Amino acid sequence: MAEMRYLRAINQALSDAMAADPSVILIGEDVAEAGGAFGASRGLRERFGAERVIDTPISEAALAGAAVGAALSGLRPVAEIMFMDFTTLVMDALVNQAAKARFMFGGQRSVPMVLRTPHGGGLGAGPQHSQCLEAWFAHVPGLKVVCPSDPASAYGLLRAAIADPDPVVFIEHKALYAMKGEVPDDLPVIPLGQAGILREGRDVSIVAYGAAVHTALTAATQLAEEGIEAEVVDLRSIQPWDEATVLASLSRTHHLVVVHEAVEAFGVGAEIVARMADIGFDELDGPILRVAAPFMPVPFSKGLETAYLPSPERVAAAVRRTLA
Amino acid sequence: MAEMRYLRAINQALSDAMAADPSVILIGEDVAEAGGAFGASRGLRERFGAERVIDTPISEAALAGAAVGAALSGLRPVAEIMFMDFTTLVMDALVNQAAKARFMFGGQRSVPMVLRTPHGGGLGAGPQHSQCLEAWFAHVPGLKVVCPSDPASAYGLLRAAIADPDPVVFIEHKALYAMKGEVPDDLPVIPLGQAGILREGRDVSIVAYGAAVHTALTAATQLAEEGIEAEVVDLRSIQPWDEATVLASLSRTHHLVVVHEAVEAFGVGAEIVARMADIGFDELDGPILRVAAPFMPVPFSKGLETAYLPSPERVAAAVRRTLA
Amino acid sequence: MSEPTTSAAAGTGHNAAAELLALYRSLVLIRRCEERLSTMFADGEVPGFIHLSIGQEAVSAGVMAALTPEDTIASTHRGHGHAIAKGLSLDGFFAELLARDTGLCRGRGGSMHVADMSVGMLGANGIVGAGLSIALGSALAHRTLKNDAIAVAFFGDGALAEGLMHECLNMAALWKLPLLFVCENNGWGEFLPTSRQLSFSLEGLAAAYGIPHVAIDGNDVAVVAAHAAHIVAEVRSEGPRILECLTTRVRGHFEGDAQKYRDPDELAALSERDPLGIAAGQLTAMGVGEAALSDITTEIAARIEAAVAAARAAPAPLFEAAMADVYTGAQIRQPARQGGV
Amino acid sequence: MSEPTTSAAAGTGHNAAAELLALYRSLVLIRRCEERLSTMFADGEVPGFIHLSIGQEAVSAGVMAALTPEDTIASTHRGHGHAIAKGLSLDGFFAELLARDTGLCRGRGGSMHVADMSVGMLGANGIVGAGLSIALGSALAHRTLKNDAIAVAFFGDGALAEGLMHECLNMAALWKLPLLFVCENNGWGEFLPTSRQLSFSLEGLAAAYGIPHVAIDGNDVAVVAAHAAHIVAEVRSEGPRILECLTTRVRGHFEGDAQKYRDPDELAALSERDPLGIAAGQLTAMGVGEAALSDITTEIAARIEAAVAAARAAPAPLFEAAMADVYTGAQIRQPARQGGV
Ligand SMILES: Cc1ncc(C[n+]2csc(CCOP(=O)(O)OP(=O)(O)O)c2C)c(N)n1
Ligand SMILES: Cc1ncc(C[n+]2csc(CCOP(=O)(O)OP(=O)(O)O)c2C)c(N)n1
Ligand SMILES: [Mg+2]
Ligand SMILES: [Mg+2]
Repeated sequence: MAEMRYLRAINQALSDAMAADPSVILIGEDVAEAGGAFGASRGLRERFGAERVIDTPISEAALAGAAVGAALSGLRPVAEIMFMDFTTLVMDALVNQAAKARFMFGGQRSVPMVLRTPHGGGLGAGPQHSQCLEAWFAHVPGLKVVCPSDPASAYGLLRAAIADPDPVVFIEHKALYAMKGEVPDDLPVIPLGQAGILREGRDVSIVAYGAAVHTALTAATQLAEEGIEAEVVDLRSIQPWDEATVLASLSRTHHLVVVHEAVEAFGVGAEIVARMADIGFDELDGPILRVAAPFMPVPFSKGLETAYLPSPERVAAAVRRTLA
Repeated sequence: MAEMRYLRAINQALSDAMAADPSVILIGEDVAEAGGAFGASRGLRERFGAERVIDTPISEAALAGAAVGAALSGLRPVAEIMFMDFTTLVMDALVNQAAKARFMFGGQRSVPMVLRTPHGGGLGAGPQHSQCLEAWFAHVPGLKVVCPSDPASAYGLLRAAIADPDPVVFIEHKALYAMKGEVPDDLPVIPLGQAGILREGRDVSIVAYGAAVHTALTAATQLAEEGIEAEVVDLRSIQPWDEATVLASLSRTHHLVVVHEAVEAFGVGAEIVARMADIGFDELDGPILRVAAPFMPVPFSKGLETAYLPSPERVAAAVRRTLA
Repeated sequence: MSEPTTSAAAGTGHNAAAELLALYRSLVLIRRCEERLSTMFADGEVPGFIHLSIGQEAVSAGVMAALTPEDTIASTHRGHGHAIAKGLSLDGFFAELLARDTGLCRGRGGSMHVADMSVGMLGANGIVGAGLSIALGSALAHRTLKNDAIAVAFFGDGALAEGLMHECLNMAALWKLPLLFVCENNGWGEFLPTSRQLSFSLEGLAAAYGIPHVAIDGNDVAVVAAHAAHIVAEVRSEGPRILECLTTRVRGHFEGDAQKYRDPDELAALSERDPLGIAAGQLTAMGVGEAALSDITTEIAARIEAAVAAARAAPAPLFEAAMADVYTGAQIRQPARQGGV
Repeated sequence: MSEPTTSAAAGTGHNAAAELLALYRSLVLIRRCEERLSTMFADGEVPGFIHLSIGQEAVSAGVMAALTPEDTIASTHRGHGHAIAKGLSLDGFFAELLARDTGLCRGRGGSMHVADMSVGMLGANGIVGAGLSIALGSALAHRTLKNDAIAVAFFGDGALAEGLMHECLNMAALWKLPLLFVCENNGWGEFLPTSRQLSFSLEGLAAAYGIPHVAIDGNDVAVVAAHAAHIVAEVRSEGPRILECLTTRVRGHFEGDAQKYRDPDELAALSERDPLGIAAGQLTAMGVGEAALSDITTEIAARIEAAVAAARAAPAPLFEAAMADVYTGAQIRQPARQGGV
């Protein structure tokens, strides 16, 4: 076990993937010389050369489309979009091209590309630099969507995403980049589509992903003081998501709360709830509740943003309500 | 009462709105001289002039962004995007600009624009000309989303959308354009956010929108033969949606099935189910089920597409299952 | 950019005639395929909507004659000609258009998505302009993999207004990619002349990026082939080039388009620029007899009938197989099937 | 395009000095605001991240001097200068940057979203290039409403690579809109010189669309103002124009950027091109005394301190008020509050 920061884990995963497979390339704005706006690709141009770590002009649509074309032509591109808010500019490449190519060409070829992008608030970056838009991508057949919550899963999931034959939207959380965590020495790959149980508990299941996992864990600690034992499930992959693990947990606890930082309305949590309200209906002893962002753009002011983000207190309150 | 086609109702609404308010303009590809790819704006350039009905180059991003700028500067633009699949190219204008302007500028000004676009399959148009992507927009605070199911609501909702001070994504269904329906002579405006109950029933609530409303109605007729009385709720507006009407219906029937043509996973139905699994939990006597498209791109072949689209049979089966 | 020094049309020897005859064969193949589809579409046998390349065949035939099988192309909504000339499986093509399981896309794509990766045909595309960035990425891959191949982006004049055009031209020039831009300038984008959509010429735009540009008669296959041979070699060794082919959209935007918005005289004049007529005339002038030409037509007609017959006999695609092919080799969860109904 | 015939700097009379002094005041106002923010940012008093326009003030001051209050502008992530020169409320500006309820955006937008619709300032923008199409639409509205106003799109040289650039240039030229494109060419897009991002010059690109273009010294406010006066009049009567201002990004991409990637000599040389220094030198040469300049500085410093003090004393925004303002005047459902928790 070694301690590693979340950002470093991503950097290491990129580096290891590039060393293992010469067809892996990085492409994006300021990913090469500057090593990435947040530093995720630091040192990789020096190590792997400017042919494999490519700075682009400020042309998101073309760089994402180029990743699709490169993936259809023998490379495994890892494209970076600096903020998830800018994925508004690459929707066609992702949704109409990458996601559909394998299916609509009859399975002739897959599109092994990864689009890395950071989401989330907490930095006072305002309405156009803080959004969590993962629900969009999870709704698109053909895309996979991943969102790690700690350094070990950031490493393991990114390796899996790059190795995956299909297009993966890999979402990092800006506020987690500096987080330190234990990482096993052999740096295991973590398969896409598998959730992790970070804390066991008999009374309620709390399902979360990304930074919200830590909100859930803090809430669980608070609840334990009241004698409520919460099980915390880290979803890790949003599409496909591990409904078996969630259902199994629900079947033990009979209560479910879903937590994420994205807007609640039409967000990822809605699908998890809807699915469990179907296949888990008979297990339910209380309403399934969501704790997520309200229906408003991410505000700039610290005070507004804090009220906006899901808090351990709101998670604990939701748990108490479903148990009541 | 007069009979009118869905497409004609839209044309009439555009015409009446333009006559009533000189600040209403139409902008889009082939909307002027050709009268729209599907004919929605036929005759309007002749009536209102080329200054108010504007053909653009094939530049979706700029035309949508221009609608935002024009809306901030005194006009009420109605932009047309020829297929909903092409909204992938206007996400930034809609999501980062139109949706947020009012909020992020402190309420200084609103963005009274409408983006009209047709969704849906059934025409063998394939994976890039058939998608139903409304869930994306419903997830974005600041946007309103509307999807009429018949000529009267197409007229009434479009008038409301154009009169609305905020940006509205107005979704038409290609396969409904030719549909005939009764329209009241005084052509009433239908407020956004209000559902309609198209059929009353005591046993189960079926909630749908757009073309799926007709699937639900057909299923209800079939079920009636088995003695099952289904209530059919036409959502009409997806964001904001009329949760009071849905909850009231559920409180009468204690069973709920949600139907739409969009992909089930992370689709609009998920939010409706999730919300009812919370505020309607105590009313539920069976699992809440969804009938929607499977997790695949819209296929080209007629046989595949028919199997892909929700059918009255699948709706009826879902009703039987939740009642079982 | 220097001019091509040889031209099949200009040549007089045996070789020139043989080369032009090969191009003629390609023209006829595309034309007869499109005409066959037109009939079947009218009969309701082809579902969806289709955009025929009749009148534009010389661009496909001429450019593709200059490419190797390793070279890749990205195409448009009007992609049949590109696909056929690149050598895609004809059986797979008709089976796809007729939505069969034996179709190249297993009946999932149809006309706007025909593709044959085995011959470097990366797909027609329903999104105007989208092929540009796919070709850009393909060219990048060729260079990174050092495989000496080039990529070709086909696009119409209407696509010139898309933002992606600018982004891709800039990046191709900046990185000196082995990427050929081929504009099929037929004067129309749907129902509006592109002269009313564009404030610039492609020549002028090309000059901004310093990408060599040449505009040629896109209906004379000998001219297209000669320029393409020359330019493709340049792209392979030096970097991006633009080939603008002035051509004619004969059957309207999509099949069934009555083209009422078009000047009848303009429509009537199209036959003078018919690529097949032009090539046939040149062949006759070279001394190639009528019989040689009609042999080609007969042979191709038989080939097409065989493909149509095979397609008609082929099974329809299975829903479960399609469902299983959204992700690679994965047994994925099918929401509507499992817990649901 | 003909050249401007008068220039404040070239003039020698009383008027010229008075005009330049007014421009100088605008420069000082922007500079002192930015410097004040820089200090407060270092002190942790300004949240988020900010992009200062130090070194680029002359573009804002010079262009805005040519506009009427009815003219509209769309700005960028580096928008403070544009906003201040367009006359936005200074109290509202500082209150916004300090995230107060009295801020122009009620503390919801911050630096990247300052806007003051009452003076035609349609907003800074966090999305590179997005202001272009907003300005395009605004220009369209001006023309449709026949109100004789023009719209101005500000953008950096990095934004030249965005597809939207091409779409907007084409549409502006096609429709002859009253739209002025102002490029602040500071040579950088984040951490990479734009020479490595662009294969074209704006001059070359402009030529393609036939939009008259002029490149000027963007750090000499007299030069900017003279050209802007001339060009704005042309835009008002004839259609789109491009004004490219060669300028200098002094404090890095964002505040806190150590600019280690930049040549120290290049950084050191920036002071020679300081817009305030250049204007001050011209004023001195015109006989304007040191006292007049320092009076301006003192007066502005006091004005800014008043705005800062007011902002500091102002209340924080209320969450419920923000929630109620997502849609216009509507009591909307708040999912997390109602049934939820
Ligand atoms: C992004 C996008 N916008 C609009 C359309 C609708 N559309 C299909 S073809 C076409 C015209 C294209 O014109 P051009 O590129 O000149 O090709 P041509 O049809 O003339 O071959 C349009 C607008 C589309 N398919 N994709
Ligand atoms: C669409 C988009 N892509 C990338 C970014 C990140 N970004 C912010 S500013 C900037 C550089 C812009 O350069 P330029 O336009 O020259 O403006 P300057 O910073 O030099 O004033 C980038 C890449 C963004 N905000 N929006
Ligand atoms: Mg064309
Ligand atoms: Mg710059």
